[in-house]
Amino acid sequence: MDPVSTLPMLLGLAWLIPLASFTLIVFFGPRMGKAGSKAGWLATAAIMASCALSQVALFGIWLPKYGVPEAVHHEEHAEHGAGEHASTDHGKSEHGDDHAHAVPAHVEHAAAPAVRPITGDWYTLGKFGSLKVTIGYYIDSLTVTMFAMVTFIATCIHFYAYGYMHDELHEVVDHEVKLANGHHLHRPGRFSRFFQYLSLFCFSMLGIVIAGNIAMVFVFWELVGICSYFLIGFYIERKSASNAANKAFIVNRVGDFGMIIGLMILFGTLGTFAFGDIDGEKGIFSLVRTPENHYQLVVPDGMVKAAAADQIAAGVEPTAEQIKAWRADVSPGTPGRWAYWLLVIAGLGIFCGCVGKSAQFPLHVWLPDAMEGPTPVSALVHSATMVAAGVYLVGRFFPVFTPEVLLTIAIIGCITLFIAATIAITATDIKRVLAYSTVSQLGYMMLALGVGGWVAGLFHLITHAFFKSLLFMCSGSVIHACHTNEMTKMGGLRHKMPFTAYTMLAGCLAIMGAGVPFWIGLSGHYSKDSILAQALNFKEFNPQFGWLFYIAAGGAAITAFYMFRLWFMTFAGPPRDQHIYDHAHESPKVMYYPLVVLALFAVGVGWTVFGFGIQPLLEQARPAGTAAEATGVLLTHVVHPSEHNSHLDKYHVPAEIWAFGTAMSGFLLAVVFYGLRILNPAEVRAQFRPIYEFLIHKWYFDELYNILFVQPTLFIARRIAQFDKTVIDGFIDRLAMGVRMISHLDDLFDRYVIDGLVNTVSKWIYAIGLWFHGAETGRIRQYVMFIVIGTVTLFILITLYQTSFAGL
Amino acid sequence: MAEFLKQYLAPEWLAYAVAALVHAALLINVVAVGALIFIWLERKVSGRIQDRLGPTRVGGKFGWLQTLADGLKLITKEDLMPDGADRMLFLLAPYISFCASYAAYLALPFADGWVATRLNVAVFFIIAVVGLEVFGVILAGYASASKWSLFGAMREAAQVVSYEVPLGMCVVVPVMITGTMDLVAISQMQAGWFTQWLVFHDPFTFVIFWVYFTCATASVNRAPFDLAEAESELVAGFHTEYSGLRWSIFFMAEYGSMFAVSGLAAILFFGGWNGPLPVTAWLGAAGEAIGLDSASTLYPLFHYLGNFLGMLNFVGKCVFGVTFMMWARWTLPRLRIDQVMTTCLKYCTPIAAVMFLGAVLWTYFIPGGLFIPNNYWRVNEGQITATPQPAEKPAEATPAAPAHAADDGRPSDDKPPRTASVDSSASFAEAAAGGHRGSP
Amino acid sequence: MNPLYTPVSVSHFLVVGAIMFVAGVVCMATKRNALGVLMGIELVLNGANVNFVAFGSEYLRPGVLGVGLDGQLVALFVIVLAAAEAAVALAITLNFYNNHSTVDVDQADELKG
Amino acid sequence: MEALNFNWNSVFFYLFAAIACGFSIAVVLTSNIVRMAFYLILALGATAGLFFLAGADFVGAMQLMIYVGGTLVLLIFGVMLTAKGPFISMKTSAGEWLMGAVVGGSLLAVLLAAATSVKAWQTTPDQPAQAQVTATRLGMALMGARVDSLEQTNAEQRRGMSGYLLPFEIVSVHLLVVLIGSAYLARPKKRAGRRVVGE
Repeated sequence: MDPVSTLPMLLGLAWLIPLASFTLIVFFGPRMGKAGSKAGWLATAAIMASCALSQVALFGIWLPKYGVPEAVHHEEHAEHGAGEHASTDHGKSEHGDDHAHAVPAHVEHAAAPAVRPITGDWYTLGKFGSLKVTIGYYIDSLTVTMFAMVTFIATCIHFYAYGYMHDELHEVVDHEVKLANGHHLHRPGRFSRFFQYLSLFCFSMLGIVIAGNIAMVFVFWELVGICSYFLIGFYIERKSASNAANKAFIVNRVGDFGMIIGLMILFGTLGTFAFGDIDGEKGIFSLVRTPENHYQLVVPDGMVKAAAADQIAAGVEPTAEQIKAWRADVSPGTPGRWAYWLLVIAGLGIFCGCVGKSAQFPLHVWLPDAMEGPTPVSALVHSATMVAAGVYLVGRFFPVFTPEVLLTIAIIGCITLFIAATIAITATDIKRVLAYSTVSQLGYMMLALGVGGWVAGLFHLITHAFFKSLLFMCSGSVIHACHTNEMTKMGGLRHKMPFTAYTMLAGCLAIMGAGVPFWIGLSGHYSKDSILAQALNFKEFNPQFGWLFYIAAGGAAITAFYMFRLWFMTFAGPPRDQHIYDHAHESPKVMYYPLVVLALFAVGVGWTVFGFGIQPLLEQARPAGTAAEATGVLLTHVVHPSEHNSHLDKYHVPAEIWAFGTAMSGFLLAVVFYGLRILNPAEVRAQFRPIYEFLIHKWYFDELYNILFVQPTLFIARRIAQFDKTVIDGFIDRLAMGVRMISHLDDLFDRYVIDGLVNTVSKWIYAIGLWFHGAETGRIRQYVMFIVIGTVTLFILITLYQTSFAGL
Repeated sequence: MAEFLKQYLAPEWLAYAVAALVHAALLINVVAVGALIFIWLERKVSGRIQDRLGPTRVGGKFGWLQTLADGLKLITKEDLMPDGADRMLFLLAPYISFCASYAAYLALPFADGWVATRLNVAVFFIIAVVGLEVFGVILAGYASASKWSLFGAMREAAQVVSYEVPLGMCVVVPVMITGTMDLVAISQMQAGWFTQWLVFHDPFTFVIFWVYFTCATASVNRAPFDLAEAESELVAGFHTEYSGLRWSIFFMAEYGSMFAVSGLAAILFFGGWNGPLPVTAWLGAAGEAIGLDSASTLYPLFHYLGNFLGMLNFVGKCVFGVTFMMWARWTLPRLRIDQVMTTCLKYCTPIAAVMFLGAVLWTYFIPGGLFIPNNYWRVNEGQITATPQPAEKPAEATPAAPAHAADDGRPSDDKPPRTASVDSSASFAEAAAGGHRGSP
Repeated sequence: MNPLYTPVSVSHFLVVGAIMFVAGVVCMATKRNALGVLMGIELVLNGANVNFVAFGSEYLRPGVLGVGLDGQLVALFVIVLAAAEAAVALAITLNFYNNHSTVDVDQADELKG
Repeated sequence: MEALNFNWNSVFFYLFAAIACGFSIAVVLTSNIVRMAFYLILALGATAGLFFLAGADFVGAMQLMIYVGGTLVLLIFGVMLTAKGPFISMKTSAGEWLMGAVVGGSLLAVLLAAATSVKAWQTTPDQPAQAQVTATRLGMALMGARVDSLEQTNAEQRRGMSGYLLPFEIVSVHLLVVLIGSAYLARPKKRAGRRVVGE
């Protein structure tokens, strides 16, 4: 079975099945079974089918064909790392300028991509001149793994949701909605609609993953945004839910705005959307990193020409040498610099989209509010898949990012990490805590990618997807049981909900990165360690950015603290609200079976067994040339170390130790505060009141944005409305009055002048007529007389004419 | 006649005047004497028809002076005039009707050449003039200011006017057959045996003659159609108020027009002055046989005798026509006015029209007559329409015409072949006619 | 030059025609009796006919100059049509007489404007 | 003294002319409608004579037969039917006489001026004693064959001479139509008795 032909068909099918289920549910949803129950069954079946297909694609086709070149990878890596390290004498300047020239052969070999990605087009939507808008695919190991992960998690969540949403099957009384007349809202169940949105979301998420060109990515990016809007706003009647949905959508749109700019720059200069080379035409990656210069990131000719447009005479195609000369000269004000800046801005643009979607620092405010949606949504969309799309896109676009862009990604990731972690400490709503934890973990991923850890970032993405969805589902079953989100009302629930408790415990351990330092650990342990290792590696190369590593490490501690704070507040200790405790009950089987499965995965997904694991699989998908060391052109002092360095014991060991230390400290602190309740958090809260207030209000970001953006726009809107009302309406009213006045005048004029004139004329004519017909006496004899007189006069006239004028 | 007198009378116009007077006198005699005889004849015929003798005692053997007696009576009677009458019109009426009927004799040829004026449109002229007679009747009827006379006049007028239509149509047939309206020419064409007479030319003309005769009697107010002076209703019709001489003038007018109309019939249908047997031809032939050519002195005498014989023939036929009318008068009952009108419009006119059509087709398909066509028809087979046209200019004109035609390049063939050949009698008549152009 | 001796010329005929024409017109203009008007019309027509015949006659204007046969033919048609016209006019007059029991033309002024 | 022979043509022309003009003027002058009719008859008879003098025998005969014999008879009928009582002689006011005289006079003056002014019309060429002009050419012309056009030298005028067949047909149809029409017009109204003045 040749993968090149079967894989696209297989993954394409896996991708389209959710769409099919979506359309079926859309049209026949409510009529499927009693109140749409069969719709859930159909959606689950669809996602199971696509999950099966994805697993077949991964295990049945990809691994046997491409396997995992484990051995080759290791020894070459070690030798390469040492050699590389020795040669670099930290001479930043000389390093900067010679990076364009030939690089030692062995580096080049490593740079070559392990497996050539499968690219192609299924259907060409339209050809607008050189632009080909197509539905295409770009399949490499990353795509296949993402497919497997997303579909698997979606399947578990579908099972879970089938149970969780069962009260939507019948008439629902929504207590949180207070109608004008004071009653609660009574509305029919919307069971089928939920699964309809879920199918649509799976379809669009898989779309992003499999997309072969940016345009398609962008389309599904928006589709995913819409699905999150629908899902968040599932309980649309609730004011908070609709506000949250709007907020999510608008914030995403802000991010997308940046993304479009990046998109346009890429298209404008490179002339194509496609990632990979499709039937002869070069894709973006091969344009940016051409094999000739050893897959080093070089400003493509398109961008150079664009930058030097003013110097190119119209219609004259600049020669290759000229372009090379322009590119080389990077001094300020030259086309080369402009071209480089173009590439930087393109990268930043695309990253903006990811910031919006993955709720990074400036645009993270929407994710906590997105918890208004039902918990399966939060589990699937706002933890594992959608938010991960941003990280995935950064990973996909990694070859295009220049060192400067990577640095900004790292900084943004670090800031987000820190903010989210600190807020999570004080949050009391269980889903809010998890939301902030998601934001901070995303920050981790961005940090990893920013500092050059391509595999680390994506590995953390996948592991995080498993344990975060697990945590969300556990919180969902807790909420389902206690009918409240507030942890302050929970406590000691582990006796009532053993499965949920202990699977949640597994999740918490996983996210904390629990594990024996050098031997074995849960999935979080491996991914977090590789991130810290890469951060350390980066600190080595760029000491001035050491704070990145320290914050990352601090973040790990805080993560451990708030996770176990959560766990202990909900499951350990005496129940805070007896009533809730009494009613608490274990969720039905259909809900906690997925929890168990996911727990197992959360534990084991990180391991690399017999050469097979997530990390080696991702290693295959590393884009060509990104493994090599790169230094910035604008910020010459920034050097991105090769990721393989981080595997060196020089960085790997301290990273492990740091990770384990911070995790343990956080855990112990949580035990102290909430486990054994030795210290009383209230006192700490009292002592650090200002900090607490600052954190409980989520760093006042909402208020800040409200002040910065919402109020001004409202103010402007009011001013404009006011302006419109007074000035424009006024003007038009006056205009209308003027017109009325003119028409009145016109009427007067018409009635008196014109009619008058016409009437008088007709009167005269009538008078003349009267006078004339007097002559008509009716007596025939007089007529004869007139005839004769006529003839006589005629005779006389003619004779006169003949005689006098004509002249005899 | 005029040339003859010119030699004796100095002023030319005097000669012409005298000639005209002589013509007029002759014709007056014909009319006056005719009237006299006819009145007598009428009385005799009506008597005989009514199985009685009629006037016998007055003057001589058969009461032949009866008319004279009547005339004397009328002359001695007082000429009354009703006071309401329109004097002038009352007086003029009889003279108008007499003049009208008398004018008819202007163009009536009694013999070959013996015609007052040889009009080219003689037939047409006679019919027109006969039509005028109605004025006299109307004026008389009106002028005598009495209802009866007015009614009589109206009926008379209506009858005469309406009968002119069929009369005109019947006359057209012989004209169409002979191709000319000149009575003299028509009579000449019928020279020879009685089979030459037009009435025997073809069956249609035969019927046309009878229609002609009925219309003629109607147009002169005779017999079955004499509503004008129907004694039973209108006393004496339009001339009730007339008495004495004026009344007799009316009567002369009536008999005059009767004679004229039957004369026309005689010429058109019975060969005018040609008797049943071509006696004159024989005499002519005999004369030539014995060396009597036209140059000899006796020729005019013989010619004159021939014509006299012709005149006798003609007058005999006229008298026969008149007697036939009288005969019809005393046998057929009088018709009502509407019957008169219907006979005219519904019988005479349609029959005349059909017969006319028949005659036209006949002459077209069978140029010759019914019986033995005489040489004349054969000669003119081709040119039915061509009349014995006297060439514009005398003989010498013919040679000039072709020359004339030749020089201006006018194609000569499109000129209808002029029949130069005319028989001797035509040329003589034409010579005579040429001379009198001056007179009316 | 005693007129009786000199041959008659076309203008003599024209004079006669003119006189009759004018007489006809004056008759039409002055007679109050409808039939008087009709008679006026007849006179006018005859005046015209005289002119036509004069111009068309062989003797007065030989061949080239004259109107040739056309004159006589037109005269013929005038006569015929005059007959038709008289018939219609008479019918109208009689109708008028029946309706208004008067023949006075002046009374027929319903069409007064 | 040259041959004092009257030109008979002129003699009779003046005779007939005198009669025609005299009686037409008489028609104008008399107020009695019957007299007018009678004078008209005489006038038209005189014009027939004029036609004969002008060599138009056929037209003269037509005039006599149709015009005088037919039309005037109709006219007389009309006169008879309507000449009752006051209508016989209706006086026309002096003003109208004056008006008529003035207008008639001016028209006459104009026409006479026109008639006598043209030189070409005043002389009649003395032509040789011609043969009698027969009605044949007239008949042929009616049938559409202009025989006389053969002598016409001037090509232009010859083309102008056209046959009269079509007008002949038209006139005959016209006469039929007119006669039927007038007969219909003058048909005795059924309710003649109730005819009230002004109905």
